[in-house]
Amino acid sequence: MNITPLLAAAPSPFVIGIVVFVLAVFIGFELISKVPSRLHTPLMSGSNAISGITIVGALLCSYSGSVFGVILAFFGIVFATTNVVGGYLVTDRMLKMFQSKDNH
Amino acid sequence: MNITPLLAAAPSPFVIGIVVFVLAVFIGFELISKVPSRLHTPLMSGSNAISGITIVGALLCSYSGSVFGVILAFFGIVFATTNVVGGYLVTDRMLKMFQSKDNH
Amino acid sequence: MTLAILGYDLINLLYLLAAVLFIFGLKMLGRVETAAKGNAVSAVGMLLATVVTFFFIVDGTWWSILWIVPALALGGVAGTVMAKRVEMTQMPQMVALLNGFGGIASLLVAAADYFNLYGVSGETVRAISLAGPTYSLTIGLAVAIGAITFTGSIMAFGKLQGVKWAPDQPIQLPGQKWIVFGGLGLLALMITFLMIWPGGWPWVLLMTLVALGLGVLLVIGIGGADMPVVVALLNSYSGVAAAMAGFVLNNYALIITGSLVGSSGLILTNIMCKAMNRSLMNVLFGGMGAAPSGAANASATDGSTPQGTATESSAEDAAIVLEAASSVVVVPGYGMAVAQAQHAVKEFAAELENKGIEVTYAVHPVAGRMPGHMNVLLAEAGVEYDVLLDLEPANARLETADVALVIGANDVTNPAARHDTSSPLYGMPILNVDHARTVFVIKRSLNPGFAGIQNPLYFQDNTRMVFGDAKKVVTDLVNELEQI
Amino acid sequence: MTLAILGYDLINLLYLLAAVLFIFGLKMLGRVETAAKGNAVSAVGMLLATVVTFFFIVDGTWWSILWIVPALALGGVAGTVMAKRVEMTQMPQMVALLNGFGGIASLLVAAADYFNLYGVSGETVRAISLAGPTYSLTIGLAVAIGAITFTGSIMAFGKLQGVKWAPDQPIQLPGQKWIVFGGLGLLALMITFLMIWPGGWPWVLLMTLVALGLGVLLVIGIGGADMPVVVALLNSYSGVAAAMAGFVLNNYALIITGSLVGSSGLILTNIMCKAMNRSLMNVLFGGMGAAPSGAANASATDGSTPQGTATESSAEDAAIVLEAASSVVVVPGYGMAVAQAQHAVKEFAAELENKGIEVTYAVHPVAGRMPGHMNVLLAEAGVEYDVLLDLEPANARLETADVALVIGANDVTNPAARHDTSSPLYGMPILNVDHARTVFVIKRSLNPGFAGIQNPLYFQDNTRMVFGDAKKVVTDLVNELEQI
Ligand SMILES: NC(=O)c1ccc[n+]([C@@H]2O[C@H](COP(=O)([O-])OP(=O)(O)OC[C@H]3O[C@@H](n4cnc5c(N)ncnc54)[C@H](OP(=O)(O)O)[C@@H]3O)[C@@H](O)[C@H]2O)c1
Ligand SMILES: NC(=O)c1ccc[n+]([C@@H]2O[C@H](COP(=O)([O-])OP(=O)(O)OC[C@H]3O[C@@H](n4cnc5c(N)ncnc54)[C@H](OP(=O)(O)O)[C@@H]3O)[C@@H](O)[C@H]2O)c1
Repeated sequence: MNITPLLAAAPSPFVIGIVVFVLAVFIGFELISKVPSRLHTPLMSGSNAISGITIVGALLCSYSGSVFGVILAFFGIVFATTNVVGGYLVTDRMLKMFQSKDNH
Repeated sequence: MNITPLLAAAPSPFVIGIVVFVLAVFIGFELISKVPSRLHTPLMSGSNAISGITIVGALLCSYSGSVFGVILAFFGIVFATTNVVGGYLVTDRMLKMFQSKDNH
Repeated sequence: MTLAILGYDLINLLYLLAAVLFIFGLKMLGRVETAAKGNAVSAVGMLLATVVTFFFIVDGTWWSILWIVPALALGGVAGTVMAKRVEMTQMPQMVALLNGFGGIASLLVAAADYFNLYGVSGETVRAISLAGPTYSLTIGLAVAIGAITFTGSIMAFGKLQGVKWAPDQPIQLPGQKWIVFGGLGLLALMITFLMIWPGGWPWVLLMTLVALGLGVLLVIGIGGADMPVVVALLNSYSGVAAAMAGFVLNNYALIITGSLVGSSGLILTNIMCKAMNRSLMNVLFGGMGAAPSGAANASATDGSTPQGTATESSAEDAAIVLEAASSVVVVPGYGMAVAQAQHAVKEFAAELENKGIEVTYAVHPVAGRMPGHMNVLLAEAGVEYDVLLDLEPANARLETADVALVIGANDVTNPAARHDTSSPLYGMPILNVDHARTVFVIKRSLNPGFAGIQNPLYFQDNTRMVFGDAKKVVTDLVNELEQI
Repeated sequence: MTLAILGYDLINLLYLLAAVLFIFGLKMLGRVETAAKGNAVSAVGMLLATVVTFFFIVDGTWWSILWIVPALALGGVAGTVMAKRVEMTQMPQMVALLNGFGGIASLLVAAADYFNLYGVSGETVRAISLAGPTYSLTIGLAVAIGAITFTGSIMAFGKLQGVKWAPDQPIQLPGQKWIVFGGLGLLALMITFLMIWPGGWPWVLLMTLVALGLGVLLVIGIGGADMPVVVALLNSYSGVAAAMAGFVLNNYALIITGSLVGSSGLILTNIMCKAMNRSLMNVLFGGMGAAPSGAANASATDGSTPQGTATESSAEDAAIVLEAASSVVVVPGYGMAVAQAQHAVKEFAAELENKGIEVTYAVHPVAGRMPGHMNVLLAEAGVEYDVLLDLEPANARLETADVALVIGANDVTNPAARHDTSSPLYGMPILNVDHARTVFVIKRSLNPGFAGIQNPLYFQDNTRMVFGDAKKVVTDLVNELEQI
């Protein structure tokens, strides 16, 4: 009559990661469908900006550890931030073009 | 220079559960759209069968613990199995009706 | 230790595979060509999840097969018998019943885990407290939602089946709305108590009782004909209950699959509501409030008194007109289901086709009393899939049809839905039978249908009423046609 | 301890919120009406995720702001300047460049975590071994995919920008296919080594070098005009790289978001391929294999020699015919972009509209060299959104148009795509300009376009060629029209 094994029956973080990964992949697949061609480039650029999420990872690596590691993380932040900021601004500029003329 | 907090930075199982829950909810929302009306009843019945997944939970509760708990789990297995088996068979019967006549 | 963790990892990866099969299965169930295969794919997922769990359990405690196997067998036999015995026309109540079983199973799972934990250790309260307040929260939610799903589904089953303890008419207690809200508030309160005093097991039992009562109350106030939507919604609830049981057990299979069913069920409910021109809110709040709830208040409604005069006709006259037509559209409705006239209709169509007349069927999404009702009946009678027209092609066909033959349909042909803003049906897409050259309507009287309102179609110049039971009239038509 | 866990819980819930914002943002980006808002929604999600992480870090180790803030500032300024300076016609290469930055960032994150772990303890190997072989696996994948994304994107940038170290023509080394497969095999081998000897940091550096080379090799073999598809695919890769970095750090924000981008990017790549009538496989394997890769082999292709004779015309004659028309459809193509003729075109259309002639634009999905190329240029010149017709409405309009004016378009108007099964374009949906009453084509010669094949349109009876630079000819047309 020992219940502990069941309560402790959590999978490893790696497997949890895989579960989360697979679910998110399905969402991504379902999300995009029948995009008009004029949105292909902005959509590409917008999702490119989102892939800059690696900025979170760069920040998390940047505060401690080895000097070499922190230096790498420093450049990681620089590149990821450029990706994020540039990506969103460029997408916004492109999309502004498609709006009605009153906004100009 | 202490790295442990970050490596141990796993959220609680409850929060992981919420993450998984939210992602699956999004998949469910995206999955069903524009179902022809003749499939409404089979779809309802088919997803009802899937909700019988609670059979897994019933099995996991049934092998140890208190006598009362195991008795509850016993009935849980009975009901869940009825739901699963009945649900899939009924759905299959309904869908067979829509198939071309050669299958009869 | 390492091996055990690998074990859990492997199990969880197999659960994930099962979930992926459910996702593909659900997606395939939404398209006619792939639906049957989709059901099979999802069944394989379920088998996988069950077998994996079974071996996991039995591997640890072999003696538990002494009660697990009988339980599985019992459920398996019960499910098989029910599925084989049920008649096609009783499908909706069958789904309701099975859904109720799913709900009570989730309730039992949550309660079992709670009492297992409770029974394990002398230091009960400490054991459960350790699991944290979120444990009590999810116990409470699984129990409450599971119980509501159970009794709600049983009531829906009763109303669809027409048993006497579940009257077809909506029964509204005085101040019902407040009783329902009060019940929900009480449940919330009890869950809070459980979170504060996790050892207070009487709360769990009390909560179950309150939720069981609430389930009855929620559904008893809704008319029998609204039950398909209610069942779809309760199906979504049973998914959420399973997900909550998953939180209790920290089991991702239950969480993922439960929430999949919960959200996709909600979407399906929404789609069904739209087809019936009702709002989801209207259903979500247990049918309380505005809309007229079915046939009960039929005679009270304004539109139910006849306007103008209807022209009567006979099967004999109808047969002559039909024989002269080159394109006939059959519009089946609830009356055909009641009269079990589908086989006669098939015969009738064969008779016309022999004479070189083209026959198609116009199937409205909410004709009858469940989605796909007409499709199931006509398929049962052997009508080919490709002559069943959905709303839009049917309306295109009706524009040029010589005869529209309405068999026991009423609301779905009501032209008031197109232009009369005061009609309760206004805005619902209907079958434009009034656009056909001649319309024959087979029903027993001028009485209204489900929505309880009169149908101006019957008083049009090009409409002829053939009064009588659908099966009898159609059989008469067949005889007349044979003689011509 | 309790507080710390609550802290991680809260952070992860906020990450989840950010992910939900990304999901909604991506969905909204797919529809014209909501696209701009969707981008803003997703930007809010990114801000949330970044700010949360920033405070989490700074809260623990305040001194780290000394290098974190400068890094953020540097990246922010660089991104802003790049985004503001870039011209509309250079958007694709800009996206490629930024995408490369995302790839190298994920590489750096994985490497940083590895060397951080390495640097922390004397017992290095033990520390990394403890993290398990999956740690080394994901380190390897993040580094490899990140590096391939980086150099691949830089090459794509170069080809689109037209710099001399990245020639527009595809460069195929002898046995390139095998070099690529060999490189991939080598990477797999090195990752396996790292899993067995997790302390072997030289493998990480070596792996980076090999993957960087592979990225160059994969893209250098593809023609410049295929780059938009390549960038879409590399965008998907950069998502996967971020997800892998997420596995390294056990961070759900990165895993969820990265896989979202990875899978939605793959779908977008697929959609773009379909619009160009090429298979995803063809692109997935680095453009190696069958299809003719762009203009390089133009003169070698059979169809490139003129068949029949083309009728030449002048701007003056064209203006007379245009003036007499009541409906004109302008068909812009790559030539308009090269000549930067969009403003002249807008002026020309205004001239016609003044005369009461209806002008619409037929925009093919793959006209130009990037998706939406024509839309961006015409929008820049101030053409209203509602006169830009997509493929289907454009073809409907062309059926009844008096004049189709083709300005620097070629392949997208090639009628061979409709019926000539031997044409490389066969099966691609095209603009049926040949169905218009009269067709005027403005280009510099009879030379073929991107696909390198001749266009039978030019030898049709109702086609008139007006040779010359697009901008010059259109300006001439404006002058002629002013004089009439
Ligand atoms: N399909 C669904 O999922 C669903 C679910 C819930 C509600 N509903 C609602 O149900 C209605 C369905 O429309 P409907 O046109 O199919 O049916 P209806 O409007 O309910 O009309 C059915 C008609 O059949 C006649 N009838 C009854 N028994 C008959 C018999 N034995 N022989 C011949 N006629 C008979 C009745 O008239 P007499 O009494 O004069 O014979 C009645 O007017 C809609 O209002 C819809 O919103 C549908
Ligand atoms: N949109 C995308 O995303 C994308 C991406 C990759 C590939 N592609 C491919 O690119 C092609 C696009 O078709 P398209 O019809 O737009 O272009 P195209 O078939 O490449 O033809 C462009 C034509 O413009 C003419 N031209 C060039 N410079 C000019 C100038 N200064 N003034 C006037 N004319 C000039 C050229 O003829 P002359 O030399 O005789 O002047 C050429 O024939 C398709 O084959 C498509 O598959 C598109």
